[in-house]
Amino acid sequence: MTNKIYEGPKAALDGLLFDGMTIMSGGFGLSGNPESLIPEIRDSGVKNLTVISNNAGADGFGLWMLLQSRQIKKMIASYVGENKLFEQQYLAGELELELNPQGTLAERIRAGGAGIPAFYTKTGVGTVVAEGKPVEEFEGQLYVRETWLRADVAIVKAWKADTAGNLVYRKTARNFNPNMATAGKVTVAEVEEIVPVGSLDPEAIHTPGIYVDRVIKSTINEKRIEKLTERKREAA
Amino acid sequence: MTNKIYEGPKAALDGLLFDGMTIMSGGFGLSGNPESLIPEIRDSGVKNLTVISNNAGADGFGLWMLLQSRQIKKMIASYVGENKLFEQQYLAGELELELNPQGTLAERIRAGGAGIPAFYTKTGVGTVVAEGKPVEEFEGQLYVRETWLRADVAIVKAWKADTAGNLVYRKTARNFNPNMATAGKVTVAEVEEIVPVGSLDPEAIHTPGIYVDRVIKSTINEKRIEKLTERKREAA
Amino acid sequence: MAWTREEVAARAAKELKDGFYVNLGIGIPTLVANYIPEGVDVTLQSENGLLGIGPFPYEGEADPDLINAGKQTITILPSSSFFSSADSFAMIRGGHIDLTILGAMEVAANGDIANWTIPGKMVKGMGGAMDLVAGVKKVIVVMDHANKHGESKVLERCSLPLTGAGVVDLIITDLCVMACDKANGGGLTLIELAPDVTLDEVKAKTAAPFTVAPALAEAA
Amino acid sequence: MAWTREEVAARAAKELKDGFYVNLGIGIPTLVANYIPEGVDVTLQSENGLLGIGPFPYEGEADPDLINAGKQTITILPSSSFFSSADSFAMIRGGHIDLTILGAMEVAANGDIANWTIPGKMVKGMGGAMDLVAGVKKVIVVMDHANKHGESKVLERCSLPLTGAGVVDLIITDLCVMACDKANGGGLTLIELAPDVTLDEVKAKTAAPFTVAPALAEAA
Repeated sequence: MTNKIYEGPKAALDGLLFDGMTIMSGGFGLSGNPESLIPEIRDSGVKNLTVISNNAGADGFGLWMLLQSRQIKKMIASYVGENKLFEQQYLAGELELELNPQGTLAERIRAGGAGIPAFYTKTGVGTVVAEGKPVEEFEGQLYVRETWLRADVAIVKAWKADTAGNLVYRKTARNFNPNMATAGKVTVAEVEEIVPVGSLDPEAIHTPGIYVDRVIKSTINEKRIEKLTERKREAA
Repeated sequence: MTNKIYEGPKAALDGLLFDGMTIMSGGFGLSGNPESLIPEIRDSGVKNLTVISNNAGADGFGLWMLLQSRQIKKMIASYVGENKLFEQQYLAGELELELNPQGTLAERIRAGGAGIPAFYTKTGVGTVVAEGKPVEEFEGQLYVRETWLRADVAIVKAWKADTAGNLVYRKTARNFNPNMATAGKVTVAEVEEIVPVGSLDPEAIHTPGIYVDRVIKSTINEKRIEKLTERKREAA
Repeated sequence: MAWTREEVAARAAKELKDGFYVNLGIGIPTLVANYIPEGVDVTLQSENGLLGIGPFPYEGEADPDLINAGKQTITILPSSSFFSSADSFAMIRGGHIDLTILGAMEVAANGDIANWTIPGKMVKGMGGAMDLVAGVKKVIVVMDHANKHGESKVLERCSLPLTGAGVVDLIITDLCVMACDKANGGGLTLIELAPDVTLDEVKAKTAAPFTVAPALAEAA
Repeated sequence: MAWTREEVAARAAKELKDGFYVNLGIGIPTLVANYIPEGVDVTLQSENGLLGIGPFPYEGEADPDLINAGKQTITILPSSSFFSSADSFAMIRGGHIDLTILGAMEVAANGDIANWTIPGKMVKGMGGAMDLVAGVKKVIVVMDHANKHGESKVLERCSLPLTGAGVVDLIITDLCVMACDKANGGGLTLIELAPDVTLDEVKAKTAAPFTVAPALAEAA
């Protein structure tokens, strides 16, 4: 088997990056972000990126780094709130933004991986999202046509990988990661632990190894919490 | 919580069956068939069924029963070979048949569950499958538009269910079952074992309970093998 | 006396039925979880990939890999399951969620809702709101009846960019509850008043036509 | 001397490259798994929902819940994973499988293939064949060069209903190997002859125009 395990972020991205490319980056908020690969993209100096990700990081963290370094030309996302830097650059006209409903974004990515160039959804009918897109009636309801999204490289964060590239995610850090893993021409996964084949339950693989080209162990795994909400333990 | 566990096949289908209805039935060949629910549909005497299933059973087994009893008006399937009864009824004009490529069938069912009335696929372009359907070019390639499939009732076979209706399937008996579970107005699952909530790994649920309305323990669980292929153990 | 935020949440909670699968938006909608009626078992969905949201974690037990769509740390329940974003929105878009409760900036008599952007002022994004209003079986809006300038947020037509067109079923404000007949192109009916709020007050503060439910009309 | 079924399978196996993900059809294609070259590691996909097909089970160990797309009992490998039919065909349709090897009733010079039906005679269905030829990166056909009536199965145009249009990359028959330039609308090139099979024999038995690869032309 061709070896999928790479020694670190630099090796895992070697030869994959070029100016003007499209990158998908997993995560929801700061949960399930490829924290080790993003700084490596920053350090590579690659420019004019189109980045597809649900969010754009938060102050100092995640894709925020690539905004700060002005490597991103265009974001395709569903929510970029809680990110002052984004707002600044966008309002100054330095950044293109294509906002997608979150479910449409997820489905477009799934479609990209599944060989489906377009599909119809009720989401966004009668809103700016549907402007300029074909709208058609099926069974008495209106639906808007959306197209697939694919990327030159998808970077994802998983919990564990085996040496065949099979991935499992942890809790809600799964989010967009499995869908993006299917939609990159090349998919690079960073994981908390690399295990031998046979260690993962074949009934519970979230991303089959066929979708994963390169795997590294995370070198940064900070997992910042955006909104810590807790409750007090009742007195015994 | 409304109780999803029913005492047997008859109770689980009570009130759901009517003449002319559409039923989805999971399984690939004789693997992962809802073996207890199919005979109950036969015994109910419901007529003029449209049945959506990858295959149509095999001699004496699975959906073959509903062919024999002439309760099926139309089959939507991908492969009905190895079924003489089907061929007879079809060639005699007693049965309508809509053949779908297997992947198109699976995706149409997924689309039915996912609120996607239509999607484009390369599969079948230039063949009879594309006749009468819109064909359109995306990025220099031709794709045909296919529509969703939904059912009045979906019957599926899983390995285990918990009392919240979460399902896990076993090995390749999974096949169409999880997709069909999402596409029935009502979904009835038969399982080999019913376990308390908390017994199944939340990271490895194949069908979340939201899709499952009624659950029974299988009363028939024969699992006939169609093509037994084995190898000899090397002498020690 | 107008309803407080908590009372609005409690009123919304009365719309929950046993066995419902529910998605709650951020803000007042999240508070609804605190008022689920006795004997009513609902399962909360979080669109980032969880069915079965549990309570907030005990102090010191928060897990950064376990958050809701508002990015708050949460816990799970014995019946919970995790899934991907595409699977989560297949669930939403496919009509499998019974009820969603969302905030809004404007709601119109025809069932339109605007809750995601103010052109030129706010660049955030719609997140999952457009999917929820389009896909969920029943859509309830909870909000203040008027904005901070005292202007009605219940309008004949929305002025802000829409989140969804003809999607709202029920509006619960600090003043009253109004039903929207979205299946028939819209039309509001006042069905309930907050204590001591009068029909005249609602009429004065609502910039949309509405009818009054017979029971309320008699009482007035 | 024409190649036997086993030899055709062995020849097809030479097209496998290390790291390939491969889907093998029923019949001769299944035999290809027995001839995977030394040092070449390929992963076999089964469209009913398995990546990583293992060998047949030992006697008495067959599991009815573990079958391939031909409904034969099989085993798994340590690297295997199971998934649903929709996920399986997302993998196929999405272009993630490197190679598929299929049988055929007819193949045409333009890359068309017919392998699923004979109108009025056979009611079986296409199963996953249409998805495989449309979605897999490279499509190889293995078949007898002629049918049982001695008529060429390599044609200028297919006469039977198609499985896919302009999809075939390579044809391996008992007589020879032909490449199809499907990216440019088709056109066959003879690139290899079975031992002792002559160019004239292939010309006589092929009902389609083809060119001869320079290396072969020189040898002739």
